[in-house]
Amino acid sequence: MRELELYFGPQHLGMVGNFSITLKVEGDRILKATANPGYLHRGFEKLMELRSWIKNFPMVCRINVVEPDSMEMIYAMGVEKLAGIEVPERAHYIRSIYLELARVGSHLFGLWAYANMLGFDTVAQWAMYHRDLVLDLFEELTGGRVYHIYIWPGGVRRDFPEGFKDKIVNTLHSIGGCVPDYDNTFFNNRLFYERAKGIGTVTREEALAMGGTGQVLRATGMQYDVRRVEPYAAYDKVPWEVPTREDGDAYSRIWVVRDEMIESVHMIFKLLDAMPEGEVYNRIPNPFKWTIPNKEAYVRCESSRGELGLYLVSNGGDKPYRVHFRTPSYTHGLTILEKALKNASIADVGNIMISLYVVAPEIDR
Amino acid sequence: MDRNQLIKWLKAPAKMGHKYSLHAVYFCTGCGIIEVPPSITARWDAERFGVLPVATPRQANLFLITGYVSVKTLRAIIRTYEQMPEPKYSVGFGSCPINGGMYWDSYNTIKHLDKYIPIDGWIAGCMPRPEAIFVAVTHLWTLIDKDMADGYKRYRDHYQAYRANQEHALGKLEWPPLFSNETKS
Amino acid sequence: MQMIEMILSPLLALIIGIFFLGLSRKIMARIQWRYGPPITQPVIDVIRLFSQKSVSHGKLFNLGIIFSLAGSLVLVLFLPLAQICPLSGSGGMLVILYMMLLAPLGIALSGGESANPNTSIGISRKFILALGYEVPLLLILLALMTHYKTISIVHIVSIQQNTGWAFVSLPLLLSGIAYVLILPAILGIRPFEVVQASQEISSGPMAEYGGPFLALATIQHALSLFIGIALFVNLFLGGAGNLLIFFLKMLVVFVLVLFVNAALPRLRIEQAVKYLWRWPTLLAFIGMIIVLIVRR
Amino acid sequence: MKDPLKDKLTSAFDGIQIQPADRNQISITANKESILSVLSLLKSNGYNHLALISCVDWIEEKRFELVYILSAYMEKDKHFTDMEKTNIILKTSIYREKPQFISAIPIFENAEPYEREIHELYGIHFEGHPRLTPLFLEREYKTPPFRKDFDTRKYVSDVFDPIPFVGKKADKR
Repeated sequence: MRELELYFGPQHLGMVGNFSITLKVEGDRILKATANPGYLHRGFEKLMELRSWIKNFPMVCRINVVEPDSMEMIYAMGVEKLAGIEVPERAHYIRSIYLELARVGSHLFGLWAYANMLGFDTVAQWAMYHRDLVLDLFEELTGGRVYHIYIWPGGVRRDFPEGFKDKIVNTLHSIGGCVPDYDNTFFNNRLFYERAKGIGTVTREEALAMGGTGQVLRATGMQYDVRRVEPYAAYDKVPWEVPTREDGDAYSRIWVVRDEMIESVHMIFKLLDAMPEGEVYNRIPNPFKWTIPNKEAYVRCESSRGELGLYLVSNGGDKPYRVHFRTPSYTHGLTILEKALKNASIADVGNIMISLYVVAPEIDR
Repeated sequence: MDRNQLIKWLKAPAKMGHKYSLHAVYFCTGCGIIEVPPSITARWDAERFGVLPVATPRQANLFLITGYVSVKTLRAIIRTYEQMPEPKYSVGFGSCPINGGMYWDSYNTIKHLDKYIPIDGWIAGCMPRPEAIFVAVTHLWTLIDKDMADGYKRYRDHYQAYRANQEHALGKLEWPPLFSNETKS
Repeated sequence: MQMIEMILSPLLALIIGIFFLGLSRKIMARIQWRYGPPITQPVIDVIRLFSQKSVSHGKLFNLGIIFSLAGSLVLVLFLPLAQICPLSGSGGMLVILYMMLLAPLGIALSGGESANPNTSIGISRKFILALGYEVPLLLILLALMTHYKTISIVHIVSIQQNTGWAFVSLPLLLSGIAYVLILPAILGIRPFEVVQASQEISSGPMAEYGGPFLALATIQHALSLFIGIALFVNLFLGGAGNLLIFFLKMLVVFVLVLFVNAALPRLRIEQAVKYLWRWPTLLAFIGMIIVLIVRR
Repeated sequence: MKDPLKDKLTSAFDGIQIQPADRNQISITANKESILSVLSLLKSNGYNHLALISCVDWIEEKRFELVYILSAYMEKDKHFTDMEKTNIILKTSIYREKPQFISAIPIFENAEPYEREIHELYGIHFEGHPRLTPLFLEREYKTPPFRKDFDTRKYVSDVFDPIPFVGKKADKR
């Protein structure tokens, strides 16, 4: 059979984000896949070297559009670690709640992308609608729908507005009320099983060798979660579970996403109950003259896609000397994707890519 | 449909067709794409205005350029724009294609997108809300009504200049010129 | 009289087909919690597409789509729409079976001219899918022909008018169920929307169509929707005495099929063929044997 | 960090400096010759997750600093120890003139895109890397853009700003 060169993306309905994969196909089978990133490269890390510590907050959230909040969190964590700023107890809780809300929103976006890819239009529309409800919460809290810039070194920008707790609970209940619908139409659907089972399998050994984190690893049964391994914010204050699956294929990964979403909602309820009163913000020095001592730091947190890291170097100036993000999509989208696509069928390219949860701007930065 | 609409339909069916059937290229050029799924799904439902994402540029007549344009994306954007059949409308979404936005000093993003392809309208903001897309669509309707959405004509008229700018930014282009002999400007 | 019918019947098919397209978008939108486009949206789209200029990829590219459309239009002439059937006397079901292959063939010819890999994948999928549903369809039609002892679709309709629907007559029940199972595949909707899978292969054979070509392809799609449902209504739901009832029957079938479309995802092509060759074929085969035994 | 590992490292390699743990973070500075053996030693001692390879351009000291960040995957599915908490920052310096280094792909498979990126953005050549093709960039840059002596603002005003506007807009300005 003739070998064809096929470009999957960047202009493609099944592609989420500006990303492209060059496929060498024979019939319906993929012989070789080459990820081709760079469509979104803005040189963030270079630009951040030119801006002061505080000015970088609006920059940093733009790295990941789907879940900008964990980006803010990681940068705030890095700055706090370098400058030795303490965060009040209540701010820890608010941060955790905020990040978990963002995780729910991000997972719903992922569910939209995945369901849309498989042709589950109805479920996709529901998921996007429910994500919008979460975005409404963010809008009330921070004023922005997508980019919030809410987390600040030393805490969060402001406290919860009045009655916000109830709003969170109500919104999450109304989304949670639809979980049986999702289960019936999507997760327990036989056709979802047929489409996703055994597709894009990444075994434990492969995932470990290639630096997989997040769902890729949890779908193989390992409870590796930075929130648990190296707790930050208030994640060690309340009990919660790390959902896992065994098989490491697209089916397991999407199920892990679903379980994680539900676990996040439960965690938010627990955090809301346990939240102490008090300050939410420790004052930082004048941001225009703020310098940070000559140091380096590596911090990490768990974004909705996996381990998110930040290597931050200061040379004692008012700007970072070097910023480098370790984004989960980077390994998932470049190393693991190329391996998982080998010998797959063309119909499953988007299936595998989205189940690996690749967000292109995270790769390119 | 009231009488005015009906008269318009009878007078210029093609124009009305363009107005109410804006099929958009689904091209995630930047972070603006995050607001496109909400606006085409249940909450905001762009389909009631006839706006629908389609799979290939050949089937489309609206090009939403969502967000910043890196140099590598510009190549894809130009190819996509040239593949679309005329008449076609392009709308810059977000502040980054207007003047670079917050990436004004990035070495890898295009600052003024209208130097490379003609743009019929801009939606400012970062991130513009889904409502902004609909405002833009209604605005585009008036532009089409008044024959002011003439980006594709400008592209034809000033093709040499556009092509020169594209080559300046991207180096040698690997595809032949779209219009060969028309040198009006 | 026949001349008028010859014009009337494709025209009706066209109107009903495009109406169905609009209706499907509206109903799908409502299922998905949306308001949905106006029901005239496909008409607007077609008007818009005709007014656009598009690139042609050669003579065969132009001719193929016209060939496909013409095939569908001629096919309509052989279908009885209530009492209207311009070409009732000639050929019957065998002709319909042949003509049903013309539409994919035309699109294949046309798509083959444009060197887009997505197009060729889409076309190969289209033929594989056709292969998938032709087998049970043939068995079902054989059972019908044996049962009613005629190959003329007009006769089948008129017999059903007297003795009741084929779908509820016991010997043909299994064949009827098999037909229902393959109906989404014939219509090319989910779970068998493998040909135009826009998220996988950028709408497959349509990938290179733009402007007037896409308009013609849309009309052809509308016609094929009409044909698929009309054939089912004629063969198993007893056709109809007048146009209104015929239309109502089609509407009910179409809406039911749309619900399936809304609730299910796409299958992979090999899964689709595997499914089509398993349950519907088995049912159709048993149905045919039952018919043979009953006729004995 | 557990002391046996520290002993192992100091005894096996010359010139290795280990800073004490600071909030789960250990910095190790090693010679560039020994970096691969240090990496494989750390890997065999449980630090089997290469999180990041980074590069810092210390232009005043005329060196690039390559940074390998390692942490540990869990050994058992559900059992957490202090070891997983620890991040190791392993650093080494190479000359800024004609920078060259050895690829870490034989030890960590996911080093591949990181090294490719560093090659592109800093111009460091990695020996033994299978494909050092451009990853992100479309244009060619004389100085790799992430080096400190590459002035992106000057580049923008030199390259993008002179491109003229087209059509009516050009007349207006």
